[in-house]
Amino acid sequence: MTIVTDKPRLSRRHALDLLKQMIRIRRFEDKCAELYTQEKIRGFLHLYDGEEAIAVGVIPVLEQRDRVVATYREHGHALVRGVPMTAALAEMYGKQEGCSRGRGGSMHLFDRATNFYGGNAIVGGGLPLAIGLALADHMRGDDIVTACFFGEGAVAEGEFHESLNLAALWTLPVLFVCENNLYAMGTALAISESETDIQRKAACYRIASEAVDGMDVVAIEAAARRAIHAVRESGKPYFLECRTYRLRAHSMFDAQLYRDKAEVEAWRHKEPIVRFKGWLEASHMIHPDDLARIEAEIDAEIAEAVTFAESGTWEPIEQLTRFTYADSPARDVS
Amino acid sequence: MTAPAAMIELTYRDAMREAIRDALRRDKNAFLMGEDVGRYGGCYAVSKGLLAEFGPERIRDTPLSESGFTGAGIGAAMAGMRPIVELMTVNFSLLALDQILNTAATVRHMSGNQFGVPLVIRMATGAGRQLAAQHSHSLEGWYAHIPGIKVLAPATVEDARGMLWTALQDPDPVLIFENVMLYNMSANLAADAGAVDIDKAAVRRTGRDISLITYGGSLWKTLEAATALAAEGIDADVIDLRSLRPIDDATVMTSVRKTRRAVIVDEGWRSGSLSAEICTRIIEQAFWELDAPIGRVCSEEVPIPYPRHLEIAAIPQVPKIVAAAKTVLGRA
Amino acid sequence: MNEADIRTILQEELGNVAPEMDLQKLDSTADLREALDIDSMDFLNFVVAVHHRLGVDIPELDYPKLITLDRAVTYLKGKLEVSKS
Amino acid sequence: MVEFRMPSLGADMEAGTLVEWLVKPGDQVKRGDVVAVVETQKGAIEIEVFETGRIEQILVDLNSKVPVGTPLARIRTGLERKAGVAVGPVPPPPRVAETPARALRAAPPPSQPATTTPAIVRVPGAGGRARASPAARRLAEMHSVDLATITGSGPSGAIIRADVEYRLVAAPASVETKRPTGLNLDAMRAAIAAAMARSKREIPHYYLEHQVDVTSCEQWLTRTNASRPPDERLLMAALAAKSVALAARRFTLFNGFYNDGKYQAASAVHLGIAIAIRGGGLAAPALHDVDQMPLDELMGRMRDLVQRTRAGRIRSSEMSDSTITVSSLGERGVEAVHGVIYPPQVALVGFGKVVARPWLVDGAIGPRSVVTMTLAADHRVSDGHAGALFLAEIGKLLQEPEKL
Repeated sequence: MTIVTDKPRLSRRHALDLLKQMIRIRRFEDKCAELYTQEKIRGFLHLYDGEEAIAVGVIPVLEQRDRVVATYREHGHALVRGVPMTAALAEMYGKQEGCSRGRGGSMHLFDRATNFYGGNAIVGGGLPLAIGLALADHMRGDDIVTACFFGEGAVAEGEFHESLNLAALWTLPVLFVCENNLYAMGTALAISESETDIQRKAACYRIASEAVDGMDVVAIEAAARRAIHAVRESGKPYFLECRTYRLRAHSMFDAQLYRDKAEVEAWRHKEPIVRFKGWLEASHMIHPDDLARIEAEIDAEIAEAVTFAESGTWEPIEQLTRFTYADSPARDVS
Repeated sequence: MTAPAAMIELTYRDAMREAIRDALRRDKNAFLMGEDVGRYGGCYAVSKGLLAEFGPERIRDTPLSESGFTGAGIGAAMAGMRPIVELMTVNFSLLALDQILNTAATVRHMSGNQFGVPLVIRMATGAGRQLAAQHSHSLEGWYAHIPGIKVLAPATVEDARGMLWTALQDPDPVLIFENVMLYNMSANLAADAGAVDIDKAAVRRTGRDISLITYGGSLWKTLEAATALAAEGIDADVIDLRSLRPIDDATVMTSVRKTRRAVIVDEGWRSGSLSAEICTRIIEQAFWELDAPIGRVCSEEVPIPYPRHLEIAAIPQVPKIVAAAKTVLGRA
Repeated sequence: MNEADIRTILQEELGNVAPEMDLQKLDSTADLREALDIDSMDFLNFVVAVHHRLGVDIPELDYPKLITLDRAVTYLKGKLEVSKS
Repeated sequence: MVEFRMPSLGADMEAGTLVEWLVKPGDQVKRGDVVAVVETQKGAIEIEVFETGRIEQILVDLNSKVPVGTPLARIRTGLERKAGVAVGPVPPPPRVAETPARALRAAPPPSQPATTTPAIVRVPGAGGRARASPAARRLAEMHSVDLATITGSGPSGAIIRADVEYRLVAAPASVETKRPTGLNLDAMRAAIAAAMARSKREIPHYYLEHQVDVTSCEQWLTRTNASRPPDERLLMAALAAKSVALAARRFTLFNGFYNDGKYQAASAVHLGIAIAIRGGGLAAPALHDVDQMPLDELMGRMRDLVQRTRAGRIRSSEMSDSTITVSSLGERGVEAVHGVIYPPQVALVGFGKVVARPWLVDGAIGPRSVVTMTLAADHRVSDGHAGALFLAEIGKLLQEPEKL
């Protein structure tokens, strides 16, 4: 745990909030796994266990007007950004009360109110989108930062290189956040990238970059403050590589043949909640009843979300073609 | 009776340039983005001179990153801009197909109507310049297959001038296909000609004996064929689809019900083509009025060859259209 | 659709219903049932055919208005005008 | 007590084989513990438990393949479920069988229009032009048949090839000569003569007569036809035919064949319909299983039969297998017809014309529509008493037309 001295503001209240945000994501993902085994959630489900520190460290530093683009592993980002847990879970049930009307599911959470431009199921697909959002703000001279989250797997896509180049070439206010969890589904980083020090790739496009210990929420937050400040001031893109690890399988139906259990066990002791809680206890900033209170509040919120999703309704078949176009009528199943 | 507007002569290329200039003047959120649109003046010289008038921010040259800058166009549109992305030709649009299909066409429906993409993408299409297989595709039919976007094929100077502004007002993505053989075509146009509709087909010639249904670059060959047929006493209706998605079924069926015979001219390859879709719609909606099987004139199912005589043999031509019409009329 | 057209259609349909008879000699004022030896089954088939050919509805109450060729033509001409206006 | 079930790990996972238990009865477990390993098509996957408590009982032994949802063990939780809410089953979507996506391929839900294939637009032929299929048109052209003279039996009244074929069979010669050469009346006359002679020679006929009040039939017909287009309207002849068929099913002595000195009751009721052909000629083609035929269908078939018989287009198969025949002289005939049985049948029911008669109803005289029904039957097979009951049954059936 690197204690960054220039961090005056780690008050007890702020520390507990960081811890609560991370536990909130962990327990929500846990409930999603349970609901998946009971066939309440279908399709693909990609959980964020072990990477919570990144979303919790970066997203709160953004302003309300800023924009967020994420991937299919976006439950944590959505929750921290402010998408209601009720709407997110209802979306995974496929209910029309979901944040995307039940039409997107776990991989496609969208929320206009919080400028959350979705999960995207195409690896690397979100990067050009983020470039465009930032291009609009750049052309209008608006003081808005677009944060674009992606995994190290996206680095192998052409769109990654095209997007970094455009961002640098056109001076676009984009914060690239690479969540390097060492595995692109079943392909370890070492067997997919010639240069595995991901943040060095940004240098080819003259983009400022740094790598951060993705398991240290305090370090992430500090880096995020620096990065976002730099982007806002310079209007230039910034590249943050957060080195983390994925504790659960890539998705629910994955025998994890590509890594061994000992490696996963080793990371369980270094994951962000265990580390931050341990550090808080060592520095007497947390009392046992704090934890109990936090967990009780989170469990209540999860219970409310489950009830909301359970009682949600199916979108009528007559609405099938609606919103294919802006003005397509409701009843037009041709 | 006010005096008729002064007529000017301009080429299809000039008309499209005027459309872009007009759009950028009227809407500050509008801007053009694509490979070589700025300093080079546009691969087909459509945007020549615009850089000087509007500057590099709004006439934006891009790296050769079709997926990147098309995605950027989508993002900018979602954030309130009105981008015109030029993909140079349909051949290079294949690299941007994922952004067009999986984001542009899909996001409104998938996001439960929270985000729309008011974007226009222009690209050249078609063969005829001996550019060989990789640079001579006609893939309008692929894009016309996708719900969530609209697809246009301006065949006349008037449409080249008028479709862009209407497309830019559309809250959903609109693709405009410009056949490479049309850029040099010139015609008279009212000096104050402006926006036109983008969802109706046009009857370019009226006749009772047979309906010749086509779009884009093939329109002029079809009209020439109709003239040749007239000389042999065969009077043809010529339908210019103008919009390939949605297709204006009403105008097509009205014509077919009148003539009872149809030939469709489509530069795409026959299998699974736009002409196949139109054939099926005629059978579904006007079967009882047909007096003969529907004819089709499409490109031969081969990669378009380089040598001129083979390229001519590969794509629809006037004699083929005339022959197809006579076969349908039982007078081959 | 003028009177002559209606008359030819009626004669053709009567030909279908009573193929054995020779319609050229049919007296247009005679009671069809007598002249062509038509029973209720034939008459219904005749009404069905006229209904399809001219697209007009012929309620049972109007059957007496079709008893002779002339009256049938006048009746149907009136019906067609009504449905067109 | 809570059941730990085989979890679903993917939409395409139907079952799993339990290859290893990592706990045993009595072990304490908490939410998130890995308690077993399941073999799937993707390899061995560790299974976690979402309950906290003590393993009470293992329900499935190793290496048994069990479907998703099968209880694997029982866990005694003891305390109220901490985190979870009693997660009731999600009520299945009203119309969506499985996940919404798959449902689209399932049968369209009832509330949706039956099919989504675009209905072929029924546009009346433009400009009065007959609507005919290409096949019909080509055949008509080959034989210079005027399509306008044919009523189509295809979809929405369109003329199909079969319609043209019928027309050709009926009048292959040019249209002017109205005499259907397909119908050789002289030959027909000879055949009738032979049949009638044989009938009179061999069959000891007895005759019965019965007057029936058919006013309720007339009123029911008027009411029913008022709201129907011509091609769905019904006639008295249909009611008569159906009532005879229903009665014939019960009175088996009148529905069968007499051959080689013995009677064989028929298992079905194929009703012969006697149709007079103008200019002399008679045919009595059969309609099969009239006793089970709905009235509307019976009427349609009778109309078709009359038209085809008149045009000489009767298939030989339709001529030979009637089990009983009904003969009606129609409106302009006489009150009663005493017919001659068609061998090898054993009965013929006749209907005279409907006439208005003074009639005693509930003690008061009033005008009623009456028809005289007659029975000609084969005395070798049945007697007058049975014949009377048979006729009475028909009369009774005709009092409740709506039940026919």
